[in-house]
Amino acid sequence: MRALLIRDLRLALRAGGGFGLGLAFFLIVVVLVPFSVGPQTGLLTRIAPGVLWLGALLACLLSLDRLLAVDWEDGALDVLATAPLPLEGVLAVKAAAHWITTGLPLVLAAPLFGVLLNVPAQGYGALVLSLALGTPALSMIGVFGAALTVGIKRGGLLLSLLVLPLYVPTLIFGAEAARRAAEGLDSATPLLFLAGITAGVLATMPFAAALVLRVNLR
Amino acid sequence: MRALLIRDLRLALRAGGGFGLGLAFFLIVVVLVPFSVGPQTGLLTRIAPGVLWLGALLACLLSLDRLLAVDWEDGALDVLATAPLPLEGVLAVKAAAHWITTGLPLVLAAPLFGVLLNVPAQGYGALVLSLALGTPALSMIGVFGAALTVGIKRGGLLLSLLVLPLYVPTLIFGAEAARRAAEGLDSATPLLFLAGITAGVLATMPFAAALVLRVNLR
Amino acid sequence: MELSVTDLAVGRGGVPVLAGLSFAVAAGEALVLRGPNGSGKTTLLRCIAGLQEPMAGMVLGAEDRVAYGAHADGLKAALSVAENLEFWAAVFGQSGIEAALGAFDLDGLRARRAGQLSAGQKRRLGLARLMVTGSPVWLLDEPTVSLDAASVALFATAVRAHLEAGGAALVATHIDLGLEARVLDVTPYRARAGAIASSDEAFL
Amino acid sequence: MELSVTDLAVGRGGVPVLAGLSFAVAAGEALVLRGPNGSGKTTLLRCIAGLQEPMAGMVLGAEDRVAYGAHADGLKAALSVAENLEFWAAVFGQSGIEAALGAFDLDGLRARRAGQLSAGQKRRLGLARLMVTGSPVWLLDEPTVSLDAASVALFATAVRAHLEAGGAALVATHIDLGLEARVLDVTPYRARAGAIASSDEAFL
Amino acid sequence: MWIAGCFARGYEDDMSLWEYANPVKFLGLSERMLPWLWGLAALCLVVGLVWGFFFTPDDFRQGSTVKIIYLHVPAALMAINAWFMMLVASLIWIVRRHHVSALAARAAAPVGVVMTLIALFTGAIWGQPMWGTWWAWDPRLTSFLILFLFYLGYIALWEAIEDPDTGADLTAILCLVGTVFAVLSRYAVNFWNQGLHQGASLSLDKEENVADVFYQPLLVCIAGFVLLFLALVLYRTGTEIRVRRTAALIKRERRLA
Ligand code: HEM
Ligand SMILES: Nc1ncnc2c1ncn2[C@@H]1O[C@H](COP(=O)(O)OP(=O)(O)OP(=O)(O)O)[C@@H](O)[C@H]1O
Ligand SMILES: Nc1ncnc2c1ncn2[C@@H]1O[C@H](COP(=O)(O)OP(=O)(O)OP(=O)(O)O)[C@@H](O)[C@H]1O
Ligand SMILES: [Mg+2]
Ligand SMILES: [Mg+2]
Repeated sequence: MRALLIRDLRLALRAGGGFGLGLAFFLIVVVLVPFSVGPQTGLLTRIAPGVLWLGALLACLLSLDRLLAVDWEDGALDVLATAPLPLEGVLAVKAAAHWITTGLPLVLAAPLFGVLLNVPAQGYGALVLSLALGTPALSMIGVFGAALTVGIKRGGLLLSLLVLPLYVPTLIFGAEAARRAAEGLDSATPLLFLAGITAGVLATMPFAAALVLRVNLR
Repeated sequence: MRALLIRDLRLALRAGGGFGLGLAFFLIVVVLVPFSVGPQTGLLTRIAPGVLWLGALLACLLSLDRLLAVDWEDGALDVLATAPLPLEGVLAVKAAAHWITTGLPLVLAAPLFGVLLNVPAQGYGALVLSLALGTPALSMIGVFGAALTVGIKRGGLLLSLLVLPLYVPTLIFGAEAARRAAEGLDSATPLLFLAGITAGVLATMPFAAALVLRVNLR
Repeated sequence: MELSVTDLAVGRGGVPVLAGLSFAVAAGEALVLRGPNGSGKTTLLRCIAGLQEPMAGMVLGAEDRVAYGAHADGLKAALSVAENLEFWAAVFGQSGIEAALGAFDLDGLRARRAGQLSAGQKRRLGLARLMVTGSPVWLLDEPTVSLDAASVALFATAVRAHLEAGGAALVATHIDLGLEARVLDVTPYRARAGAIASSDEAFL
Repeated sequence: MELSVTDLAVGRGGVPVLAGLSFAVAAGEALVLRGPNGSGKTTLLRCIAGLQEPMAGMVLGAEDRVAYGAHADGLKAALSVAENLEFWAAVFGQSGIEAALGAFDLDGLRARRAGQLSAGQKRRLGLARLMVTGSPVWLLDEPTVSLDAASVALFATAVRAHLEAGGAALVATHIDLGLEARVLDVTPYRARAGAIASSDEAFL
Repeated sequence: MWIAGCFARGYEDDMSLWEYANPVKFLGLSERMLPWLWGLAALCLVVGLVWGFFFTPDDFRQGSTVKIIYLHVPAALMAINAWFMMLVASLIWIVRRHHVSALAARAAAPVGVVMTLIALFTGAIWGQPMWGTWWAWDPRLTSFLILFLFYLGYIALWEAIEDPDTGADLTAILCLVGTVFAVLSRYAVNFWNQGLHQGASLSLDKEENVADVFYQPLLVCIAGFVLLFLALVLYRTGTEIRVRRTAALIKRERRLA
């Protein structure tokens, strides 16, 4: 297990940047938004938390596509499936690696980007917290989607079509929490919901993903 | 050349839905935005044109990743490079195929999505026009990016990192045109700029892409 | 402690390919599978490896004891030779890759990225992977593809050592392995139409 | 109308691999390249195919006249056998794939998706691709990998037909092709360090 | 899951209901039933729609626009229930490995999509006079849009996979997981925005309810839509079975040759 984690992290690093990439993409999205919606600060401030959450979602999505496909194509998945490791564990680890390379950096850097979109001061706490609670679910759900589409070449768009609807609850509660906090309201409830969803996802999804992957392997 | 175009379209179709997928993804983005920035109609109306343009950008991006990578991995690119076709032409065709499968559907469906975000009536013309003018450039630039990163496994994020900055001018003028029209202002100037950019890109990018790809092949 | 297959039927995409296979491979023994292209060797190996369930019959003594060497080797181009081996060793709960490196003389290449190996060198690395798994049963699918004579010899000695250590090996191949072993030709077991329930015979 | 290589030096990743190669392959002639793993056969073929430029020396009579059959065959798993062939035929401005299908007896598989072929069947399809290109010079890298005896014979006859039609073939292999032809062992041409300017010797 | 499947295969024969899980038997049954279904569906729809459109008074607030309800509500109901039918079919496939149920799920999806679209469009048309906008991010509307997305994903996955059994397994699991998340999103959306859309006025609590004059023809229309849905699904399932059957026959030919 640890070996797998280390390998995935190393591969992510070797594939140019690793941690950096997620951030850079995040940054670009944040920069592009003013270009596309126009520079009025008031407007930006209002949509800032949402934009950050959307950015997190997309950064997650873009890196999902190849998550399992690579191992599938070079036959590594076959070997892993025959190895004396539970496939559920393998997939959970893959999700963890994915989160460390994309989710975690976003969580840590969120305040910085918040400044770029001038999120009001009181908003930062909830923003970071919501991302920290939400992104693990994103990664885990993403692994499920990747397992579904692993057999399909250029499944990129299909993957996102399958995964994004599953992201909706997480996104809603996460963005809601961040937004409320930014507006100075209490954001405990959405954060609780968010935590609940993440917990549920982490508990059940690995099994669903392993099930699907086994079907794809045969 | 025609054979190549047909093959790429066919492959896109086989990979589940083809044309449909780009649209579906676009739709999802449009749905996710209100979730993340909140449901206030007024706000949405103001950011609508920008959102649609961002959506187009991202739909483009997600399908780019594998555009050349697939052919690279199974050795098809090597054979194409040795075939008596100019590599520039090959890449132009690939861009065309990509546009037909992702760009074109977006252009046609944009008005529908405009309704969802209550774009004011006078905005539609310019919106569609700007997308029609802009998306070809997105595809062509994307192919260039794909050629740059073709050698790199899981280059997905890196690719977007390289490509998005190149998208900025197109995005600015495109979104600007759409936004002005939505606010009832005249949008001729940005549209002209947009057309200029696209023309330039289509004229030069194939050569740059071919150059880069040759370097990657050796 | 032996691999035994009784009355096995395997298929691909719902179509039965081989049927009525029964054989056993004792510890210290190697069995070579032969048969024309498309006769079902790979499918059989995948089934024994547990990657697909049999359509009929059963496989004994395989679960969690096999190392499967397929047409593709599951190597990461971005990792060095040593890193690749260490990873697989760790996955199978083993340690120490020196023996494997030596056996397929990869010492000189240990720091080279797997993506920068020649076809044969890649293949050697793929075979070295088997040694670090420490699994008693090796399932090999055309292991000597694109190996030169010297490397084939290395492979043969590695297999012999594995057998002497009480391991077993099941090898599908078209070419000579430089290895004396019992041969099983799968051709006679080709599944006849309707022999066993294919997944969609309900529709017939 | 012949392929000629004079004083050629080729390398990978800036490191010279082979140097001082000179040979010619006349129309109607085949040349077999031999050499241990990692000796540089693939690199040489890629260079002659024009996929990488030589570090020194020159290649004549290759540009736009070669069909390159590499370790990977450039087949699309999602397309049927026939579709794959038709595509490559069209790319090379040819038409009519029947001959190729027949020569590698793929008629029975024409409607099958390439992804659902066995290793050997895939390989046969990859070789059939050469026939539909109509290029006079074939550059083949271990063409008979994972082919059974019968298919190797098919391959040999296909090559002979190609030669009789005035074509030329350059084949790198470790195993027998069932084909009598001139053999060139590349081992003696292995590049000695510093023999030719490697791209980064400026730093030395 | 195929473990479950295998043990189910063990005693597929006894229970009589499952007789019709055999594709060929099923084809026979559906062929006998379809004409009746078509007929009844047509009857109910004609009666319900004519009654609703021409023989009900205009609403005092909404004017004649209220009559869209006769298309809108039944369509919306069916759109939702189609998904649940797919869910049940998927479960049957997972547990008992009856191909018919998997194919029925596959056949129902496009019908569900069409129903969803009808509800969306009629709703939009209705929204224009009622709320002065074609679309509002009202929870119910939004969750409907999400349902639409789930349909799309489900269909796209079916399309993308060649091997039918693999496709059946994957889509079945997707349907299960999707349902959970669809329900989750429904509540999330409610939390996110309180909307202007009607509550469940078919429910029996009297305040905010549709008057009986509108109510009875509405029920007839709903019945018509239900019958229409059944007919369409049976018909399409038959087609799917025949497609699969031809494929199987061709495969066998190839193997015999
Ligand atoms: C695009 C816009 C709309 C969509 C997607 C939509 C969707 C739905 C849905 C999903 C239902 C639930 C059916 C059920 O579960 O019972 C429904 C019922 C209903 N809708 Fe709409 N609707 C839309 C617009 C409207 C408008 C503008 C009105 C009129 C003001 C309206 C009036 C009703 C009524 C009266 C019901 C019946 C309530 C019930 O029995 O549940 N809808 N619609
Ligand atoms: N991308 C690369 N970067 C650096 N060195 C490489 C790269 N690819 C191959 N090499 C080295 O170049 C040498 C020649 O490789 P090449 O593939 O030509 O050998 P080959 O004769 O084809 O071997 P084989 O018979 O195993 O295919 C090998 O020593 C290999 O390690
Ligand atoms: N995914 C698939 N779907 C349907 N049929 C398949 C699939 N993969 C392989 N087949 C068919 O199953 C049969 C057995 O294939 P298999 O790969 O086991 O043969 P093999 O003995 O390994 O051949 P080779 O020696 O060429 O590797 C072949 O006829 C092949 O066409
Ligand atoms: Mg095989
Ligand atoms: Mg080679």
